[in-house]
Order: sequence, then structure tokens, then C-alpha cells
Amino acid sequence: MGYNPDKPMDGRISDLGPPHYEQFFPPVIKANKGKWLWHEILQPGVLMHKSETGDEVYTVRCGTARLITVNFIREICDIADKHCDGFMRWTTRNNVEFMVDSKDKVQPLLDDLKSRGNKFPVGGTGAGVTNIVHTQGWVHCHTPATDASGVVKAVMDELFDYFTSMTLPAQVRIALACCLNMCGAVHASDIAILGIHRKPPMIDHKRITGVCELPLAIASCPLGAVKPAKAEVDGKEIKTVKVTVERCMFCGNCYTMCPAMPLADPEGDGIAILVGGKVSNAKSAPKFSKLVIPFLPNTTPRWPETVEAVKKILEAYAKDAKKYERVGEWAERIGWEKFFEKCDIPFTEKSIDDYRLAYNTWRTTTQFKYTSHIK
Amino acid sequence: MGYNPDKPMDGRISDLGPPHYEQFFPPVIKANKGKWLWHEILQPGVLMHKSETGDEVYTVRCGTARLITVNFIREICDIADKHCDGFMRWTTRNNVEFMVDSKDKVQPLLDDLKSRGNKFPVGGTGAGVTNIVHTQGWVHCHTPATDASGVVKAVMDELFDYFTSMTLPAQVRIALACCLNMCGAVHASDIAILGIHRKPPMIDHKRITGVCELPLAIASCPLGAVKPAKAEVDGKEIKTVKVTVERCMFCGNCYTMCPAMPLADPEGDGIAILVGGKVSNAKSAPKFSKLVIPFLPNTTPRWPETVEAVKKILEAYAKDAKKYERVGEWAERIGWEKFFEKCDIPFTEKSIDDYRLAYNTWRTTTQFKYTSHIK
Amino acid sequence: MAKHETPLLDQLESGPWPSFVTDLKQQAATKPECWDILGILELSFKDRITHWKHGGIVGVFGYGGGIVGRYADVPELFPGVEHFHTVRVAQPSSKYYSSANLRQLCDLWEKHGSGVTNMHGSTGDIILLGTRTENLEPFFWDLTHDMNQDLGGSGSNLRTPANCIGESRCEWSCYDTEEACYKLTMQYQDEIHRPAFPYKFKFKFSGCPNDCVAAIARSDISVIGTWKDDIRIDQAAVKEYIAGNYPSNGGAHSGRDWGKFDITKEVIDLCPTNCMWMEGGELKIDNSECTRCMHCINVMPRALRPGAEKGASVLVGAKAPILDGAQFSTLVLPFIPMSADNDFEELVEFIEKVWDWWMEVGKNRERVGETMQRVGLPTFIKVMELEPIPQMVKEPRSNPYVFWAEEEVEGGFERDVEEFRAKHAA
Amino acid sequence: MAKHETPLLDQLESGPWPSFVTDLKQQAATKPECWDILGILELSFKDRITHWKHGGIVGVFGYGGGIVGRYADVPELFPGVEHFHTVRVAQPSSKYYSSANLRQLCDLWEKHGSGVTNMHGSTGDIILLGTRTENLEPFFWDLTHDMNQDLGGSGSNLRTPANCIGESRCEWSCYDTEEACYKLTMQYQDEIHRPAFPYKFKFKFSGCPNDCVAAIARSDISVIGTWKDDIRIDQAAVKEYIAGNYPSNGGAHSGRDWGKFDITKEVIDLCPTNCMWMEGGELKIDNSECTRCMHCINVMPRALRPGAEKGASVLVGAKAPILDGAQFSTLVLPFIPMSADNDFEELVEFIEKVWDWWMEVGKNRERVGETMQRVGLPTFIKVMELEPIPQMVKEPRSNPYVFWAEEEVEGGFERDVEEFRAKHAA
Ligand code: SRM
Ligand code: SRM
Ligand code: SRM
Ligand code: SRM
Ligand code: SF4
Ligand code: SF4
Ligand code: SF4
Ligand code: SF4
Ligand code: SF4
Ligand code: SF4
Ligand code: SF4
Ligand code: SF4
Repeated sequence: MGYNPDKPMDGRISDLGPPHYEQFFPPVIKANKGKWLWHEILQPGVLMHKSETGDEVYTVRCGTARLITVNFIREICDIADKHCDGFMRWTTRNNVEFMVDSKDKVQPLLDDLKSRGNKFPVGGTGAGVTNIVHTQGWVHCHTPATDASGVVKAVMDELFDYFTSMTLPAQVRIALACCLNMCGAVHASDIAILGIHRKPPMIDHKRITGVCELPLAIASCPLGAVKPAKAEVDGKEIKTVKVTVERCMFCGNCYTMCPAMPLADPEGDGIAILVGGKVSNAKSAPKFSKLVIPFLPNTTPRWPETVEAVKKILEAYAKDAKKYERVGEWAERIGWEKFFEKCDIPFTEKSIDDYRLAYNTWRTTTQFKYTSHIK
Repeated sequence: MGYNPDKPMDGRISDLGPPHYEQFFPPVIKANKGKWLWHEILQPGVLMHKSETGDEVYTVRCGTARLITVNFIREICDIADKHCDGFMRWTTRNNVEFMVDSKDKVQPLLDDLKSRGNKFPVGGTGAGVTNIVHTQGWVHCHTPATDASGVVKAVMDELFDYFTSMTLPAQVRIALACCLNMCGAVHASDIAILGIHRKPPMIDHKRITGVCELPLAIASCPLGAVKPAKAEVDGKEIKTVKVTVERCMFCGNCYTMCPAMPLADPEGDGIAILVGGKVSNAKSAPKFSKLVIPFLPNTTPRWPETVEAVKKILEAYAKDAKKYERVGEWAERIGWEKFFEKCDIPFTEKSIDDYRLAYNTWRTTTQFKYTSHIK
Repeated sequence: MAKHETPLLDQLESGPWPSFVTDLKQQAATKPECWDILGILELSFKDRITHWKHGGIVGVFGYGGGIVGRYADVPELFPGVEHFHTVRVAQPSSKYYSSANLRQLCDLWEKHGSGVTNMHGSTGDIILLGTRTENLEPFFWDLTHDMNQDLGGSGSNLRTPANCIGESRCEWSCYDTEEACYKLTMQYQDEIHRPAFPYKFKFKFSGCPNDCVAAIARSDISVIGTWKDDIRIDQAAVKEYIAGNYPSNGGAHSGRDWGKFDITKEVIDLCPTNCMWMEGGELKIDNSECTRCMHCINVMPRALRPGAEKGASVLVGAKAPILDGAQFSTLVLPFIPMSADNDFEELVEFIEKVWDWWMEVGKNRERVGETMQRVGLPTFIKVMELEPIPQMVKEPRSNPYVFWAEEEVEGGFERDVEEFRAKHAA
Repeated sequence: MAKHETPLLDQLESGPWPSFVTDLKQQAATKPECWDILGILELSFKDRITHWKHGGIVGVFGYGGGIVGRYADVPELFPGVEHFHTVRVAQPSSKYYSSANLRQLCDLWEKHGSGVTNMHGSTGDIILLGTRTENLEPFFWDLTHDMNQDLGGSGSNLRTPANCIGESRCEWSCYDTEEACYKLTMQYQDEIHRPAFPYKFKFKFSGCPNDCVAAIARSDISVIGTWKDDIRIDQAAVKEYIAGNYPSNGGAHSGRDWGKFDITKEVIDLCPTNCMWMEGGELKIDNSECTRCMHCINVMPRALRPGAEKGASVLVGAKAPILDGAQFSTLVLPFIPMSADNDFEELVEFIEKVWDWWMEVGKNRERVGETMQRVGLPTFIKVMELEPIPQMVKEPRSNPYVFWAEEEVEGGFERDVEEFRAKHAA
């Protein structure tokens, strides 16, 4: 049987939801759910969880590109079939995890993974760098200001040793979002790579009629930069919009609402670096990432400026922070003026907030440290 | 000679500025300015400063009502003449200070002060409560929501022992402002007593013409609650304003701009208590005071509810805080939920910010303490 | 389809990190449209700009979500990706799979689509990347009929909920995140598939405050495990840590020599509430001061465990920065029980209250966190029929701009200005 | 004038704190209008409302400030306070006085006014409380001619500057606050007396970060002493503190038994930057990490002193909450020298730059801090021709909403949509 276009509603099934998770549990997981007592990371990428039943589960975590093919998934299935009773899982950061129920099964699994070239790097645990949460970029989306998978590959190649080791003061979470919509949720990452536009939208008057609801386009702009206007198209006056460019901060929301207002541009677009965000409630409350480098160009295919910037920050942090200290906790302890100095990042007025709640970020105390910024 | 109303500009002198301070220095101050090495508070209200020249200056600090008469000032001058070579000063919190240049002159001065009844209480130093910075209230101002001098007298009577001793964890600065203009700058005090209105302005249509510039009155409202309107006065239609009462938060700014919009009301007006502000940069940065009791009535002549509330907070703090910890530092360390519990203050939605930068005060972490608030 | 030159992308084949370029090239052997994926991406690398058109409304009958339409803006160059819609397939809780299940999905996607995926999307779905409009219904038919599986969410509706691994492999989980995620996903299939909300809405479930699914940053309703009673201490194990016999932080720091474990420096001094101390060789915790931040437990997993009276905190309103700046979720329910036995009744009741209100007052494209900001937290609390409690805020307001309702003020708001003037000359 | 019954006020005569009621009653013996002050205040205590009319524009010729007009709204009951204007007399730096000077002022005020004062007003002035319009010029004549003194500020002009006691009696002062206050007050007499600003403007001068004149909370330009080099340590005195021979905090805590002085708990652990430690019995400070908060110096005044290379931080924009909420001043110049020898040139130059700009762009009744908020800190810094430095902010922005100027972006903002469409089909 199969889908019959002539009777599309015949036999249609809907609202099934996802499959029940339990059917996919490896046996040791099924037997011990809710009974785990403690865990230990035996080596980078290898976790052991101990159950009150005495059982143990060994997890081997591998980095992936996230953008993967069915070919590749089948290879993952092969490995799972061979070592893990046919089960596996993915983490919330796009790593794949293979689980075995006894210690002696770990090394054969590791050996197998290793034998497959650079496809299954083992790591991403503990005080290291794990996989970069990221988004579509030029592979799929219509609004990106940079690519996603390409930048991630370039950065992870450079940080690879941090993925396969646990030498940092704490876990470092890197994320990438290719535009201000922030599907990569970079707003709360230790290091965030954010695609940004820097040119105001063009108005495609020829196309705007029909594809845009003008009032929605006008309302979309948080700064009121989109205004009603008229234009001549093919000799006829049409209703359209215009943009007050001095008020535009390139958020792209107008383009989301109106396809006739593209902003992307080879020169205008690039990457901003934000740092110091975190999600967990451990020690300190969740923190937003802060903008420290306002712009780096889209130098394809390997974004050397971005790779370099991320590495510089990571290394300054690795050198200076205390054990357990997340990047943001470190920056706050030493003071942001010292952060810029230690990371050797020039401070620009672009890092000074001038949006809605800006006053809260102004320094309203005499407490500051002397740095090279003070001449 | 003297002022001649017929020739007002004749012989007029202006822009003289204040007298030069140096002529008012006690000799020991003049000789040692810029040379002081250290100080010690010998007993509450008595300071000793040591100079690198070996000189010492002993300062005796006395509380005053601030609202004082020339009679009273002359009495202060008598004391200064008798003990201090005719010099004295006032502090930034309205205490009067008598200085002598040797230790043996201190006791006679103290004895003299003591002999004058309750006029010259000695204290206000160190880890105690010093004078309450305050404003005009019903003695002089047109916008107060409470009195100033009366409330201060009632509160200081109750806290008197804290003025004459140094038993608190740190200095506690209390301030009072009789309306939201906050001339008493209560926005950064350990404990703040703030006069608040709670009824929207009335509109005196009969009077508005002439005394108000309507556009200014309309623009004065931060929430846009003041709108243009028309009214009939003596059979004639006039331009006036109306107030959308649901949008009014009783700030009084319209009344400041327009005398025909009085808000004061015996039932509506009263006192809010804010706590945890500080000015100094010692240890922690300056902090704003936070609203913890939204309303207490104007129970003249001694405001027992207000006195009681201030005392309760002060005593909870005295009992619980660590040495050197200001009220706000204490509240932040224990958590505001514990503050309300320890001070036995009911928490109301009025303490939850809903003004401009409100989101910054929302709790965006899972970190909280269990208190009786959680049922 | 033609093989394209990809000199720029080729440079992404070297280096130790897995290369999606290599993977795509290998897949192209059996799925030639992958050449066009590589081709159009190479063009973007050259032009430094995307080559996808804006949006495109496609879907399967009866669903308002689950598919994101996409068309190439250079279709003549890359006909294989002229249509390139993504399909969001709802993932199972915690993203466990059997190879049987995945192989079947791979076969389906090879048949109906490009053979390219994201495992997984940022929200949590299985993202099947690229197919033509005419393939959508056949794929959906097979997915439902052959695999008994379904699409996830997109558009102004409930998005596919996600959860941390929870009790299935984590010792700290304070409730069954998998079951909660599954139950609520099943219960709200209609809300997932048929747009009825002002804007998107997300649930995420973490088992403890470490928040491994980033719920507090990325979901409109964040359900984060916590406990009510005391942290469970195994004093013998504490001693082992002190003796250096157990690795600190479960071995997470073993790659560098940080010196001998120092319980004072590493645990007691880093406790944000300073509520721990050593006494007679034992570790003590004043649990009434503890904010359950997890730090001490993280550092000494063999000695410390969350309490036994478990449940969750519910926080509301996280979102990305468009338009007013990013928001974390705000603590609204400090503690609720989370039990599958009563079908998570307390949570469900709260969720539906939030929706009822938001669907009524939320503006078009206004996330619930933005609606909360617009009406103010006090109003939100009131409409949720909750008691205001200090746990909802970091600190009380510092401005004095309090609204008073007429009925709260003795004598009301109405006053007679003539009467006033009789006592107060103008 | 008639004596009034004051049963409510009478209750404020008891109690240990000095009673303004008693004082006023005694003054009434020679200044009978004090009865009317008591009378109208008693009426307010009874009615629980003020009995003063709104404003009233009065003053002395040629000045726009210095007098606050005030009229009773029940003049028939209390004719002695029908007019009740206050006069703000500029106070000397640090509010030192000779009895001769004060006695003369008292005589003048007894002659021309009510004999009631505030020592001092919140801004710092001597407040002479209550006189009639026709007395203003004669009082001013005598004040200027007989006493060589002057009025302070009110209205939309520079308000009377104020300072902490500074070097004259405080060992911590990092510049001469008295001289700075005096010099600038003299220099800006015109700005004080003749309204030319969008709104009020205040200067306050504190000698160190303890900020005893509350500059950071209450002045549009806050000048707060600080230093550049190292805290000066007398190690012998440190030992005395440790031995318990010197009282901690200059004896400020001597009223309670806090136990033996513990330098670790009381100083080192409370240092906000954790930059202190003991080594070989000596106290060490990593001064490059110190933020000069004063805590350690406050606690051990005999052992520690500010550095020798002194000056001030300049912060801008403090104000009370009307309209947008209160503001503290924001750090704009981290360090400037403060020397009377060059007439505080660096400060004066900055002040005038701020004024030039604010007078041009400030709206009516907009404090400079509000103007800063309206235009944004980056713009303010630019118009002040300052380098943006991280010391100006607590932390970098967390939203990504950066403005880029056209000239900063390669290729500028102008683009041709036709050209774009040629490469990107719509
Ligand atoms: C597998 C995974 C959950 C899942 O459902 O997939 C997971 C698993 C564990 N997390 Fe996590 N965390 C996972 C994502 C996260 C996230 C979410 C994210 O990064 O987007 C966070 C919040 C990140 C943040 O704060 O920005 C997270 C914050 C933590 C923390 C808090 C650490 C801190 O100092 O802030 C801990 C505790 C610790 O590591 O000491 C923790 C601890 C753990 C433990 C030790 C829990 C346990 O007892 O099993 C697990 C192994 C940790 C390890 O890998 O070192 N996990 N963990 C996720 C693995 C992602 C990956 O592939 O790298
Ligand atoms: C006399 C006066 C200055 C003046 O020009 O008049 C003054 C004088 C001194 N202050 Fe002050 N302060 C004076 C108002 C202030 C203010 C302003 C205010 O309260 O409005 C503050 C900021 C208050 C705040 O933070 O809210 C202030 C915050 C300090 C601090 C910081 C304390 C802290 O922990 O935050 C110190 C240091 C200390 O006490 O350890 C200090 C220390 C001192 C010292 C010890 C300085 C010295 O070496 O001489 C002086 C005696 C302190 C005492 O009385 O215990 N002074 N001091 C003011 C006395 C007011 C009064 O009559 O009570
Ligand atoms: C596919 C995915 C990125 C990815 O590569 O993983 C994605 C892709 C898009 N997101 Fe997203 N979002 C995705 C997770 C997120 C997340 C993360 C999350 O859910 O945890 C966020 C931040 C959290 C949040 O919801 O605030 C996110 C915040 C946005 C926003 C900003 C929403 C806001 O309120 O600020 C938009 C803009 C919009 O809705 O118009 C957006 C819009 C979009 C659109 C539909 C583009 C648009 O402007 O209409 C993207 C389609 C891309 C494409 O061509 O396929 N996407 N988006 C993620 C969904 C996969 C999945 O279902 O698993
Ligand atoms: C007399 C004094 C209170 C006192 O009892 O000490 C005072 C009294 C008045 N202040 Fe004030 N302010 C006084 C110091 C302050 C201070 C404190 C300071 O200067 O350190 C502040 C807070 C700091 C600030 O400037 O922001 C202050 C913030 C206000 C405001 C709110 C200004 C704002 O920008 O938010 C107003 C409202 C206005 O300007 O219209 C105001 C207005 C007023 C008016 C003129 C009433 C009005 O609405 O027009 C009051 C006249 C009262 C009267 O009848 O005498 N007063 N005012 C203080 C001046 C005495 C002096 O010269 O020494
Ligand atoms: S972050 Fe922006 S460009 Fe990237 S996938 Fe999301 S919406 Fe598209
Ligand atoms: S990009 Fe953003 S700021 Fe610029 S016009 Fe569009 S909506 Fe407005
Ligand atoms: S605080 Fe308000 S009522 Fe009090 S003196 Fe100032 S302006 Fe007048
Ligand atoms: S009191 Fe304030 S909020 Fe109310 S109408 Fe007047 S200006 Fe507006
Ligand atoms: S959030 Fe807590 S319960 Fe869930 S996986 Fe992370 S550590 Fe475990
Ligand atoms: S969970 Fe956090 S707050 Fe509680 S005792 Fe442990 S470290 Fe302290
Ligand atoms: S501010 Fe500093 S210098 Fe001025 S009096 Fe206070 S402690 Fe002394
Ligand atoms: S002044 Fe403050 S920051 Fe500097 S060493 Fe002393 S306590 Fe630490």
C-alpha cells in the first residue's frame, strides 16, 4: 500500500506522537532506571554509572557533525548492533552515546570506533569542550548571516584536543547561531558564535505587493525603523515601506515577516563573539552571554579570525580561571576590564549596551581595576 | 543703611558665593589639614583623629532635630565659645560636631552637653544608627504624603539607644522623604521611610486655566494617564485634563507641574518602607533600597506602625547579620525570602516590580530557599 | 545529477573533527542530489551568502506544523535542491533509539528525501533535511503507517518537548523526565500539530538544577527537578573524598593536576549560600539555607545525593532575544510534585491555565515571556491565581511606583475637589 | 500672634530625642509667628495633610534661584505664616562655622524671617524657613552687605555643591574636597543663580569611596577620591591589630563583643576582590586586583592608608526616581588628578563639556542622567570625546543589537536590489 494522492484522507493516521522511549532502552538501562547511585568519568568520553542493584553502565560518547547522512546513521547502527545490543542515544548537544553493561566491553568498542578514522572522536565529557550546539546556516536557512556547519567544523578542528581531554577549569559550552533569532540559543553559552547582519534591509518594491502584509512588516521593527512609503513599479504607484537606516540595528525581524526585505550581504555579514553565559544553576545562577567581539568577517571556508578568537579566549580562561569556575564566573571575578586585557581583545563602544535595559549594565560604583585601557 | 525699595538695584551685591571655609576652621584643624594619620572612636559620639604632627583633635557629635531655631543655634554657639574656641560644624547628616584639641577638654564638654537635658544627645558614630536624613513634610512642602520632622522624632525616640551605642553589625543609615521626589534621597538607605500617595489627582477645573500649561501637565505623566479633556466651568467650556485612574501610580509628577491636580489625602497618604540600600563603595557597590512594606498609615502624632516596622527590621538585622554587614548585604546573603521571614513582614505583590526595568528583578534561577511562604 | 567542483568545501575534509563534507560526498554515491547540496553550499561559501529563498508554506494535510518549506534561489544551477523542505520528526524521550527503528527511518528518508539529516534539531526533533513538496504526503503516510511515528512541531504551536536523560541514566534526577516529556507530548498532540497559539511555545524537562536540556534558557515552560528535604550524605564517602580515594567531580577534572582534593576550597567555600561546614570530621549542611544549586553534589557524587522528597520547580518564559532581549524563565512554582501516577496533574493544570490566559491576551507573535513582561509579573501571578511569594523575585522592587486598586484605598478614588478647596484655598 | 492649642504636637515633646516642638515653643517667646507655625502644623497633624499651597514664584532681583516660595492654604487661621518662603543660604565647605558668623546670621534671620531654620537642607544649604515676600530683598541686602554671604541654588540651575569633610579632618581624603567645592562654587556663581539649564544639576565631592556626602546617589556629577598606586601598609600596625591591641574599624564596633579580631575573617575574606593574603606574618595585597573599595582600610585605619598617587573618579548622572526610576552615577572618568594648583582643570573641562552638550540636547526637566539614558552611553561617551573603556560598564551588553554606522561597513548601506535579484531569485 502507501499514500494515494487521489484519496489523501483515506486511512490517514495522525497525532501518534513520538515512539515510547522505553522500547529503545538498552537492557541495563531498563533494569536500573531510577536506581543509579553515582557516576564516574573513567577517561574523556567514557562514563560509568553505578546502580544500587550493583549494575554498571558504561557510556562512550562520540562527537558528530550533527549534519549527518543516513549512510552515517547506518554506520552508527552497525556499531550499536555489534557492541550495544542494537541501542544508542544522542545527547542534548548532538553527541552520540554507545552504552555497554560491563567494563570489558568498553575497550573493544573504543577500538572499533578508533578504527573508523576521524568519524567517531571519543570525548565531550567533564571539564572540556563538548560539541558545539548549532543551527542551519547556509545549508538550509533563509536568514543566516554566516554558515553553521562550516564554522563548527573549523572551530572544532582547532579545539579538538579540548574535546578529547578534561584539562579546563570547568565545562565550556560553545554554541553557534547563524542569525539573531538564535536557534542555537547562544544567549547562554560560555562562548557564543553569532551570525550578525550589518546592512539594513533592501526593499524589493517589485515583489513586496502580495508577499508582505505591510502593517505586519512595519510593526515588526522593534525600533520603528520601518515606515510606510510609496514607490513606482512598472509605472504604477504601489504601497510599500522604507527603512530609516540610522535607526536599524540589523535584527532581521522585518525580513522574517516580509520576504521582500532581504538583509544578507557578503561584506555586511559576519560573526560576533559573546562570552560568559551559562545555563546550569550550579554555584551561580544562569547568566546571559555578553558581547565582546562585535564583528569578524565570513572568511570561508575556515573562518580563521573566528577560530583564533575562540581559541584565544579559551586559552586565556584555561590559564587563569580556578577549578570549577565557568567562563562567566571567571570574568566576573576578575572583572570585565581584566577579561578584555587577559584575552587581548580590544574594547569597543559596541560592547556597551544601548538597548532596553541598558542602564543596568552601567558601572555605578567607584570599584574598578586599572588596566591598559586607562591612559 | 540697608535695602532701599525705591532703588532696588543701587549698591546691589551678588554672586559672592559661600564664605571661604578656612576662616571657620578650629586652629587644630587648620594646622593639620591633610596631615591626619588615623582615627579612633573613643566612645559613641566621640572621635579622635591623630595627625602626623602629633596633634590630636577630639570631636563630639550630637544629634539635632535639623529643624532648629536661631535660639537653639545660639545655644550651640555658646557651647562652641565655651569649649571650642568658638568653632563647630555640621555633618552631612545634620549632626552638630564640637571639636577640641586635647583629651582633657572632652569630659567637660560632655558634661556641659549632658547638663542641657535632651538637647544634645551624643552619639551617631560607628556601628549604630545616626541621624535620619529627612525633608520638609508638613512643615513646609506642598507635595508631602507624610510629615518629616514628626516621624523622625518618633522613630529616633524609639531607636535612641542605637544612636548612643555601637552595637550593630554595621552603620545603619535611615532616611525619610515625604514624597516620591525623594529629597531625602531615600533611594539608597539601609532603611528608608517614604511618604506615598495612593489616590489619583483630583482635577480642579475651576483653577486649571491660567495656573497650568496643559501640554506640560499631560507630558508630565510617565504612564500617559493624563489626557486632554474638556469641562464646563461657570457655564463655559474650558480645556482641561482628565486622569485614567487605572494607569496612575501616584507619583505626583503631574501635581508638580500643575497646581490644579492635588493628590494628597488623609486616607490615601501614608508611608512605605524600603530597605537594603547603601551609598558607600565599601565591600559591595552602592545599592538601591527595595520596597518591603508598601503602606503604613499616617497615624499622628507618633506613627506607631512606622516606628514598630523600623524597629522590627533593625532588630532582626542586629540579631542575624555578621560583623561589617550592611542591611542590604545581609538581605542578599540570606536571600530576600528569608529577609521577609526573619523580619516577620508579610510579602505582597506590591513588592514585585512592574515598572521599567522590572524583568531584571525576576528570579531566573532554580535557586531559592524554602520559607513559610511556600505552602 | 552533476557532480560539482567544491574547492572551498573540500578544505573542510581535513582535520580531526568529523567532516560533514566527506559524509555528504559519500552519501552522494547513492543519493546524487547530495551533489546539489554540496554545490549550492559551495556557492554560498564563494558568495558568502545564503542561497535559500524566504520560507514557503508547505505541509501535510491537517497539520499546521512539522514541515519547514524551503526553495533554492538558484534552482536552475541545482535542480536537485529546487525544493528542499525539512521534515521535523518527533524524537523519543532522551533520544534513545534501537538500530532497527533508525534503520527503518533511514530507509524511509532515503526513499522520500535527500538522505541528509540533523541528529538533532536545536529543539530536539529529528530533522530530515531536504525533500520535494510531492514527497511530503507519501513520506508522512509511511512514517505513520509503517513506523507508527509522527511529525514534531513548527509554527505558532507547541513545539516538540524535550528532556534531559533523567532517571534512565542519571543518579540526580528528581522526577521521571522521560515519562513527563512523553505524557505531555502525547496529551498535547493537537497543540503540537495545529497552530492555535499567538506564537511558538516550548516545554523542556530537566531532572535537576544542572539543567542538561537548557530548559531555563530555551523553553516557555521549564520544569526543573528539585527536592524539599535534606541532601543525603554518606559520611564514609566524604572521608574517601578527603583522603583522595574518590576523584572529585566524578573525574571531570582528571586531565589536569589540580593538586590534592581540598573539601574546604572545592566544596565548602564554593557553596553559594555558605551553608556547609566540617564538624568532628563530618560534613554538615544547614539545609534550610541550601538553595539546591547542585555544586556540592556535583563535586562529590559518591557522598552526596539530592533529598528523597522530590519534585520540580516550574519556571516560565524563556526565549531568544528577538525582540526585547533574551529572557531566562522566571520561577513561578517553586515546588510541585511530579508523579506519573496522577498524570502530572499539578503541572498540567498550571500549563493549561497559562495557555488559557496567553491565548486570550497574547498578541500575535508574542512569546508568553513577552506577554508576562507586558502585563507585569504581579498581574501574571494574579491571573494564575497564585499567592505572590518572595521566591518569585531576586529582590523586591526598588522604585516606589506601586499601583493601588481603588478598593484597597480607604474612601476610594472619588473625591470632591470643592470639598477639598473648602479646607485648602488654592 | 495667638497661641494655639497643639495637643498632638505636644506629644512630641517627650522622649529622649531633641524635640523641635519644644524648640519652636521656646522660640515663640521672642518670635510669636512661631505659634502659627506650630498651629498650622498641628492642623496638618489633625487633618493628616499638608496646608501649604503649591509653589509660588518669588525671589530676589537678578537671581532665578535661592528662594522657594510658599503660602499657607489657611492664611486666615494662621496669618503669621501666610507667606512662608524659604531662603537657601550657601553653606561653607564642610559646614564649619564660627559662632560669630552664625550669631550674625541668626540675628539677621530673627530680624527678617521666622527665626526657624534647617541646619542643613538635603542638598547642603543653610535653609532659613519662612518669611514674607517683602522681607526677601532686605534680608538679601543685609546678607550680602553685612555678612558678605550669598544665596544657594534652586530651580533649573546648578545647585549648591557640597562635600565631605575631606582632608580637614579625615585621613583618607584623596584630594582637597573643600577647596574643590569652594572653587567650583565660586567659579559657577552665575550657573547657580540664574537658571539656564534644562533642569537642576548637582555636584558633590567625596574624598574617598566611602562617599560620606552620598555623591554617587545624589549628584549629577559625583567626584569621588581614589588613588592609583598601592595601599600603604604599616606591617607593625598590622601585627598590633592581630594581637588585638588596636580596635578594629577604629572602634566602630566596640559596643558589642564580637570576639577577638580575626584578620582573615574580618579583612581578607571580606575583600571583594580576594586580593589579600598573609605571608610570613605580613599582610600582602595584590594592588593590581584591588578595586579600592576601602574595606580593609576602614577596618585597620592605623595599618593601612590609601596610596600616595591620589586623584578622583568622576561619575555622572545620579538622581531621584522621578520619572524613570532612581539612578546612581555612572563611572565616566576612572581617574583624574584633582589639584587646586591648576584650578581642577581636568574636572572643569569635563563639566563644561557635559553642560555644553546637555544644554543643547537635554529636554525640559530632563536630568543629565536621563539624557544619557535617552541617547545611550556609547553616544554620550562619543560626544564627550572619550575612549570607550570597560571600566564604564559592569559588564558588556548581552543583547546583540549593535548599531553600525554606514562608514564602518565595507561597501556601505546602499545596495541594488536588482543586482541582488539577479543572483537570488525571489
Ligand atoms: C548527556 C547529557 C544529558 C542528555 O540528556 O543528553 C548530560 C549528562 C551529564 N551531565 Fe550535563 N549533560 C548534558 C548537557 C548539559 C547541559 C546542556 C547544554 O550544554 O546545552 C548543561 C548546562 C550547560 C550550562 O550550564 O551552560 C549541563 C550541565 C551540567 C552540569 C553543571 C556544570 C556547571 O558547573 O555548571 C553538571 C555537573 C557537573 O558536570 O559537575 C552536569 C552533569 C552531568 C552528568 C555528570 C550527570 C550524571 O550524573 O550522569 C552527566 C555526564 C556529564 C559529562 O558529560 O561530563 N551537567 N549538562 C548532556 C550531554 C551533552 C553533551 O553531549 O556534551
Ligand atoms: C562626619 C561625616 C562626614 C561629613 O562630612 O560630615 C563622616 C565621617 C566619617 N566617616 Fe562617613 N561620615 C559621614 C557620612 C557618611 C555617609 C553619608 C550618609 O550617611 O548620608 C556615608 C555613606 C552611607 C552609606 O553607605 O549608605 C558614610 C560612609 C562611611 C563609611 C562606609 C561604611 C560602610 O561599611 O559602608 C565609612 C567607613 C567605616 O565606617 O568603616 C565611613 C567613615 C567615616 C570616618 C571614620 C572617616 C574618618 O576617618 O574620619 C568618619 C567618622 C565615622 C563615624 O562617624 O563613625 N563613612 N559616611 C558624616 C557623618 C554623618 C553623621 O552625622 O552621621
Ligand atoms: C531547525 C532549527 C535550528 C537547527 O538547526 O536546529 C531552527 C530553525 C529555524 N528557526 Fe528556530 N530553529 C530551531 C530551534 C530554535 C531554538 C532552540 C530551542 O528550541 O531550544 C530557538 C531559541 C529558543 C526560543 O524558542 O526562543 C529558536 C528561535 C527562533 C526564533 C526566535 C524566537 C523568539 O521568540 O525570539 C525564530 C524567529 C521566528 O520565530 O520567526 C526562529 C525561526 C526559525 C526558522 C523557522 C527561520 C525563520 O525565520 O522562520 C528556521 C528554519 C530553518 C530552516 O531552514 O530549517 N527560531 N529556534 C531548530 C528547530 C529544530 C527542531 O525542531 O529540533
Ligand atoms: C529643601 C529640600 C528638602 C529638605 O528638607 O532638605 C528640598 C525641597 C524640595 N524639593 Fe528637593 N529638596 C532638597 C533636596 C533634594 C535632594 C537631595 C540632594 O540634593 O542631595 C533630592 C534628590 C537628589 C536629586 O537631585 O535627584 C531632591 C529631589 C527633588 C526632586 C526630584 C528630582 C528628580 O530629578 O527626580 C524634586 C521635583 C522637582 O524638581 O520638581 C524636588 C523638589 C523639591 C521642591 C522644590 C518641591 C517641588 O515639588 O517643587 C521642595 C521644596 C520644599 C519646600 O517647601 O521647601 N526635589 N531634592 C532640599 C534642598 C535643601 C538644600 O538646598 O539644601
Ligand atoms: S539562527 Fe537564524 S539563520 Fe540560523 S537557523 Fe535559526 S533562523 Fe535560521
Ligand atoms: S533589521 Fe530590525 S531594526 Fe532593521 S529595519 Fe528590520 S526590523 Fe527594524
Ligand atoms: S520629598 Fe517631596 S514632599 Fe518632601 S520636601 Fe521633597 S518635594 Fe517636598
Ligand atoms: S500621579 Fe503620576 S502617574 Fe498619576 S496621573 Fe499624575 S503623573 Fe500620572
Ligand atoms: S539535568 Fe540533572 S538529572 Fe538531568 S541529566 Fe543533567 S544532571 Fe542528570
Ligand atoms: S547544593 Fe549548593 S547551596 Fe546546597 S549545600 Fe550544596 S553547594 Fe551549598
Ligand atoms: S568620604 Fe572618605 S575622605 Fe570623605 S569623610 Fe568620608 S571617609 Fe573621609
Ligand atoms: S581596598 Fe577593598 S578591594 Fe582593595 S584590598 Fe582593601 S578590601 Fe580588597
